[in-house]
Amino acid sequence: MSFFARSPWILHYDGSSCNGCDIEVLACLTPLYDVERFGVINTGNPKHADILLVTGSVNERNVEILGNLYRQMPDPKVVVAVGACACSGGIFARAYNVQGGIDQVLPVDVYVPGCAARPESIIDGVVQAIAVLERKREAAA
Amino acid sequence: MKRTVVPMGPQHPVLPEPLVLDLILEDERVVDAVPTIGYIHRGLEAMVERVEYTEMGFVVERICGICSFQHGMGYCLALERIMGVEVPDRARWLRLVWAELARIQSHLLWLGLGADAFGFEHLFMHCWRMRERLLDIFEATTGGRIIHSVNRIGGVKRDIADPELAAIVASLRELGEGFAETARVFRTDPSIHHRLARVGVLPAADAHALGAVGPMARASGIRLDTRLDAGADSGGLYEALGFEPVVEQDGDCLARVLVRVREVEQSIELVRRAVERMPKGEGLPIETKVRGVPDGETFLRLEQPRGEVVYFVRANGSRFLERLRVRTPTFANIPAMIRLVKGCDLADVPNIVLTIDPCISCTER
Amino acid sequence: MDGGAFLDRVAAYARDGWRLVLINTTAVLPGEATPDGAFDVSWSFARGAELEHLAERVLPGEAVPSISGSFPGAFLYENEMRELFGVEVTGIDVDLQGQLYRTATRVPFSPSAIRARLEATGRLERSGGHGPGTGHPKPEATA
Amino acid sequence: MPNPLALPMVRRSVRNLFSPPATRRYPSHVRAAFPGARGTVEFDLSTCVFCNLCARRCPAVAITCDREHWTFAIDQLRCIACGVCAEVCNKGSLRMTTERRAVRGQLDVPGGGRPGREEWRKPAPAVAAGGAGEG
Amino acid sequence: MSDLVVLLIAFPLAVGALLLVVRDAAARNAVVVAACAVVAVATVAAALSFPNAPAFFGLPGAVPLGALDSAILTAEAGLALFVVVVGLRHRRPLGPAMALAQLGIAAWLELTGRLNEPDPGRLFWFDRLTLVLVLIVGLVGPAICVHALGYMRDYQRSYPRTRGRRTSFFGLLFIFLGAMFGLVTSNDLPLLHVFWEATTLCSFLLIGYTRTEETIGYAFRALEMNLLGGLGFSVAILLLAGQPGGLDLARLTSGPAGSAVLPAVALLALAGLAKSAQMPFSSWLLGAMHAPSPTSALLHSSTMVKAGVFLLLRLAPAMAGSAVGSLVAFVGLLTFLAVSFAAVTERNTKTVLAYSTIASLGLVTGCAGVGVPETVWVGVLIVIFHAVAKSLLFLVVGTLENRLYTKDMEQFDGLLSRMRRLSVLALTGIAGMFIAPFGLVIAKWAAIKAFLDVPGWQGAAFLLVMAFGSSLTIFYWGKLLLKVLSTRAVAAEERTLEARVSRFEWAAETALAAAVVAVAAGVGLISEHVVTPYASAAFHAPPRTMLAIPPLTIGLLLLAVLALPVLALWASRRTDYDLTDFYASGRTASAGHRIGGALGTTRQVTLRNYYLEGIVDGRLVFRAGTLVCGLLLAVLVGQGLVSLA
Amino acid sequence: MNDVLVTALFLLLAPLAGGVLAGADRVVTARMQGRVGPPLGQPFYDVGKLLQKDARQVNPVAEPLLLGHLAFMALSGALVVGGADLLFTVFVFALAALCLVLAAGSVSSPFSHAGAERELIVLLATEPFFILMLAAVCKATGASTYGGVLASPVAVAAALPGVLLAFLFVATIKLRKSPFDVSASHHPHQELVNGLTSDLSGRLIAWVHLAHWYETALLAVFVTLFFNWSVPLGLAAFLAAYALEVLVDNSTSRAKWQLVLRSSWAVTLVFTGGNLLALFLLAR
Repeated sequence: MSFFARSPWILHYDGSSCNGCDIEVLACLTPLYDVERFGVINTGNPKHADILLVTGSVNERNVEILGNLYRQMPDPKVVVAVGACACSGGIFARAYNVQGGIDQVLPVDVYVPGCAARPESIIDGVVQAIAVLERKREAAA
Repeated sequence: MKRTVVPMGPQHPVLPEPLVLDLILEDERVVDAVPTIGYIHRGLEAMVERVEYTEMGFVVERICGICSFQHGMGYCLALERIMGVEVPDRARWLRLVWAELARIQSHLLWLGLGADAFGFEHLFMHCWRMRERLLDIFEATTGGRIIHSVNRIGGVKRDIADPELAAIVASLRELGEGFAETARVFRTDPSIHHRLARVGVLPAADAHALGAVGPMARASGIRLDTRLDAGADSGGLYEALGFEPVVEQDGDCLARVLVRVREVEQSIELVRRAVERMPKGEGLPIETKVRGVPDGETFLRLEQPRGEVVYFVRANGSRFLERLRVRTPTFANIPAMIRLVKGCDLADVPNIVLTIDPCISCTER
Repeated sequence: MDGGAFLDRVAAYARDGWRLVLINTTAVLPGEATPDGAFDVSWSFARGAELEHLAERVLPGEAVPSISGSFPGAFLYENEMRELFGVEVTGIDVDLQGQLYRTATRVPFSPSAIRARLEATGRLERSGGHGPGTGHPKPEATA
Repeated sequence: MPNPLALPMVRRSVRNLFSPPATRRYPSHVRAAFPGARGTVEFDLSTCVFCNLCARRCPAVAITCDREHWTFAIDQLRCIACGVCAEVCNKGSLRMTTERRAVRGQLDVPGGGRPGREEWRKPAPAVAAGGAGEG
Repeated sequence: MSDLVVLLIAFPLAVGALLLVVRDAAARNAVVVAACAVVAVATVAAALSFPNAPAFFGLPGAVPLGALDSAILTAEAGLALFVVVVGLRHRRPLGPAMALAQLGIAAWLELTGRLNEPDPGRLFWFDRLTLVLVLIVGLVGPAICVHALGYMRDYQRSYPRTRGRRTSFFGLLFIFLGAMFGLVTSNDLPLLHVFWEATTLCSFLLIGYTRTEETIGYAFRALEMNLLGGLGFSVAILLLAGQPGGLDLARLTSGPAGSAVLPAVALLALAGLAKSAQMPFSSWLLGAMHAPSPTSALLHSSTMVKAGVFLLLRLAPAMAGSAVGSLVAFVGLLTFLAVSFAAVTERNTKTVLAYSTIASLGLVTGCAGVGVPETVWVGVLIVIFHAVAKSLLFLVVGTLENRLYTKDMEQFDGLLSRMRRLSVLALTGIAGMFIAPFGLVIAKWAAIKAFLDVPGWQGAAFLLVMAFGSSLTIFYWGKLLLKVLSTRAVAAEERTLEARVSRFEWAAETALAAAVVAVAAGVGLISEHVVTPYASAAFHAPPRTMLAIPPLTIGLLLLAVLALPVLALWASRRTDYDLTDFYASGRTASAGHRIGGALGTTRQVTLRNYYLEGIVDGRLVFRAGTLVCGLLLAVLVGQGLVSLA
Repeated sequence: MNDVLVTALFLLLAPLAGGVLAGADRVVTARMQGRVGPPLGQPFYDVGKLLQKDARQVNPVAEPLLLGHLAFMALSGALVVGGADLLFTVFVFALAALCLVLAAGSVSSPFSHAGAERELIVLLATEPFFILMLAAVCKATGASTYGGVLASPVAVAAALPGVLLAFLFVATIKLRKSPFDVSASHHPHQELVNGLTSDLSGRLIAWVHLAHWYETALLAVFVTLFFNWSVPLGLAAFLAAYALEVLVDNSTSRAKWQLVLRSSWAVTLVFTGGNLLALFLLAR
């Protein structure tokens, strides 16, 4: 295991989520789930982050934001779509201002299903993201 | 005269949801603030065109993942009113219990976020730790932690057995005992007072003029609570419980925090009294079968954790509603927030933004 | 609508201690009475448990006066009305310049936009012949 | 003004320090699901009559039920686990279980997942836009 | 030796007179450059011929003393007459009144014959302090004059109305230098007084150069405050006139002053405080900021104010241990603290530089007032380091002002991206002012160590002043550094701004920057060969070893500090960076430092330093300091007047 | 020779000790919050990862300045234990802090800039104390070097109780602990988005971490000055103080910078100044 596996720092962005998945992402940080056990820090800053967790779907306005955040993350980096909306647009896929899942915009590495995604699922997603991160680092090295 | 421009949001760790504030600062005093929202607008009111009224409730309860229960309940109440459906007593009481549980959950969540906004990480952790107890109750009784999907037009889908209700009351009593300590922290911690007292003061007159609702209005000394005034969501149940809204006078960030602290305590008590009062027994009806299609319109208000929510529904006798309009409490509180941000310090901005308990996804739908 | 008289009534509400609860707009699809469609706009005020509404039918191209003079919190509703429905509002004190939502579809709740969506889902015949009144199609067969 | 030296949270901090953590140590310890929890919708092909009712009622349009080719699929990434399909299914072919749905990698997703937009995958421009005195 | 000194005094005066009539720009440039070269060479020659021991000498040849006396009186009369004329023309009677009073004293002394005949062999005094001052005046001064050749050309574009007056400007600069040379070498107090008043008058004319109502007001403020000091000087001469050898500066300051001469020493200190712009006289130097930058540089670094602290340092042995010394020390240190507070709330760069000058001089004043060998050691070091660093800074700010048309430091954003070379020069100057191990920090450190030995509550008070004052210094210089060092995506045309800076300016600034580094590197040598011997001689006792840090450590540290800009410059050749790639909450940033703003606009990212609003009220602190120091001075002067009565 | 050895040991061990302390801090913090928390070696994993990760540089100046920050922070500690004049090191210490301010401020970004300004205010708030503390130590012992203070028969802590008290206060600021972590914070929800390090990435953040470990070690060395009769006791006192800081960190919210500046000056003036005054008055 390299240092990446032990220190995955995350950035969370709320695309156009209903807050359900957002608060579950936050709940992962709190005592009952405590993802800091895996070295996770919620950085809030793309420049510090290794894993981008996106909740909610893509719409006209956040395409640009998602792109900026993704670009500002230094390599290697991984994108995790959290929740049905981020994976596919979910129940809002047919709403007029929703373009669909975030894989419309960013290369998504891990899909976490659920409405709302449960903390356990999010932890699974982060663990899987760590593996992808590791693969990407090896590929780059 | 040169000033600092701070682009706060759409991605900013202090803001749980995308919200844009262009802050213009001198030193760290905000001399101007230009807000923008619109990053979460999905257009779900227009989904009435494509989702039948029976399933539209699932869309409405996803307006917001924090007050999801009340959104589902409000939609069902509106449709029940249009269709003239009488909801069984037990279901009405169950809805009240869940609604108050949701309020506790929402307030604990918010108290945590608020604590994090003024840099009190442990308090955030602790509030969210307490909140998990509510989520467990919800998952056990409705099948979902966040999105409960337990309302349906005509009643509720699941009953809570009487022993389970008693267990919930006992669990809440335990929560309340633990929460007393946390409440004391909010009330007496000097560092919290330093950050919140006399910050973002909204006088009662301004709160009224700007249309503030919910804890935001109540913290400014306005006795405004839809549970009391409209009675739409309870049909007199709250009066039966001797409900009296929590009101604070100072109108500052601290008052807004304390209103919610006291409402947590109040809701725990309301659940206890409701369980005491509700009709008991096995196999009581919890739903009235609904037939036909809705026709007509209604205007319904009820009290969410963040304040008064308004549903306007117009149906035209088809399986698709003609118009659904949800005016959420945050929508009503944003004008007041914008007013408060000007003139405060940069470090106060998160507190002021958060003490309206913003739910942008509610606001933008 | 008579703008002056309307604003006077709104001002009376403000004076008497009412608060603004909602400004709601409903699009009315083109029909016999309103060949270009219309908007049902209502202003709702509350005082304690009391609730009162002012309702107006506004035709496309007609302007609605802003009530932000009496109710400063109204600007958000009015900007929304203009941006999502295309109802012109005159004299908003905080004019967000159509940047409130910046939707991908411009004016998504205008009668024509609604109509386009309904046609796309097959719930409305493209020719658009349907009954008068509120305009929405009566239930088609949902076999 | 409260006493500036009294910090009421200290008690909680100290008590926590000397008590076991509250953490549920997922994934090494997995908590049993609540009996009525809504997890995954399971489908039983053998009893399905392809009536399409579930697909029509699904608010998320996550079900494709093709009567002509006798195919049926639930897009688990789109499903919101509302339980409507299981409720309306007359044949009991759809059932809501308490199981959590699995996390998917890019390759596990039908179609391999979309790659996202090309422009975001390019490295940042190596041009020092207005670099310090490069002119 | 004596020939060189007379040359140093007379030559600039002559060149100045010449320049007053040269109108052709090319000719003026040639004359100025040549004269500067001569002055610099003569200065170096004088320094090299310094015999390693204090020297006293008179005028070369046989100039009769009577002629000198009448020359002095004539000069005094001329100066007074000039003040009377301009004062009356502008209806400012205070200056003429004080000038006439001084003339009256001089005339009375002369006519009544009360003035002791000076020792013809002791008219001039050249020791290590003189050496230091001569080097500063003779090397920094010419650099400023050369710089002014380029600066004034651009300045006239900004202020076209001053076009015709460039001639007198350069003439005055040289006359000023000549007067300064005379001031620092004179041993006879009446002679010194003439030069003293000459510098006052020169500064008056230079400050009022643009002749706007505003600058004339500032010029009169400077004139009046300095004439007040000069009046004190005159009264001191009056008091000392009867004492045997009393007008001999070297004898007067050879040890602690007796009660008979102490009042006169106090009045001389008053003159020094006024000239070095200590509180309550600080406002004249702030007003002087409105003059062209070479004037500011000259007043601040090599001439005017240095004359003030020069006199105070001279008086240090005489004031030692007396109440006068304590009062002067408190005035100096309080000034240091108060203007440091004021500086953190100021955004006009030149004003910040002015506050910093007053603060540095306050420290020197404090050191002189404490009056032990160690503090005098510190004081002289500060004079040296401050002169080079501050002149560089004023010149750089002047150049910046002509390019950016502002003195507001908030407009210096992205300076490193816009003007790389000028930024490096500015960095050097700022580093010289407050970064370890550049001289001023060494001096501050040594001052703290020296104050540790001041007994009683005063020691603790001095240390508190040093601790807070130094921290404030770090704050306001740090803010300026933030502006200079900042990078941003700028438009291409902004990066060509530097191309139009004249070679005169580059030459002067580069030379001074080199001097900043050189004196920092050579601090060990300077201490060993100049400052320590001076302090020993002045107090007849060697100072404790002050440089406990091995010079090697300082050298290494200096190398490390210098490595930073070099590394930064080297790194700026890299291309793997993107100036628009800063964190903007996910918004899109683009060239010109714009980001997507609220409501669909784009917005320029501007950044403003903090000015501690609501915490520190600069004006209030300044006024309070002026008041307190004014009271202290009233006590000081009161002593002198009581003894006069 | 001994000095050289001690200096080398400090340069090698200080980051190790600082890192372990940072790890322990995170574990204890997590436990105080009722969580399990990261492994003890987490800070080292973080720095290791940051060194492996790409660095997106916004300008070419930041990295040299950050390396300067690291170098001067290490140097100021090394100078202290290596026997240089104590009062001189405080200026090197300030220079190190200044380098960080400039590195952040060299990026013209609103958040970095605000962080830099706040760090400058932190410097303004703490610098008077450090000057006065070292002056007081020198005055009390008559020594001017670390070795001299340790050899002095005067028990510094007994002579300088007020200064020690003020140290506890100022250390909260320097260790970036709540309520005084105004310029940087590891807490996710912060208005400045980390402020100082907003625009740093990859190894650039690693330099900041390493420098902070040196800074922590230097503060520990400062504490041993007070307990000059026994260095182990001093280190134990530092650990106790650190534990107290962690407890306070977990039991308070973040103050505003205005309060930090005002209170820190007040504490410096009253406790340090008062103690110093007593020292001078009793010295005769």
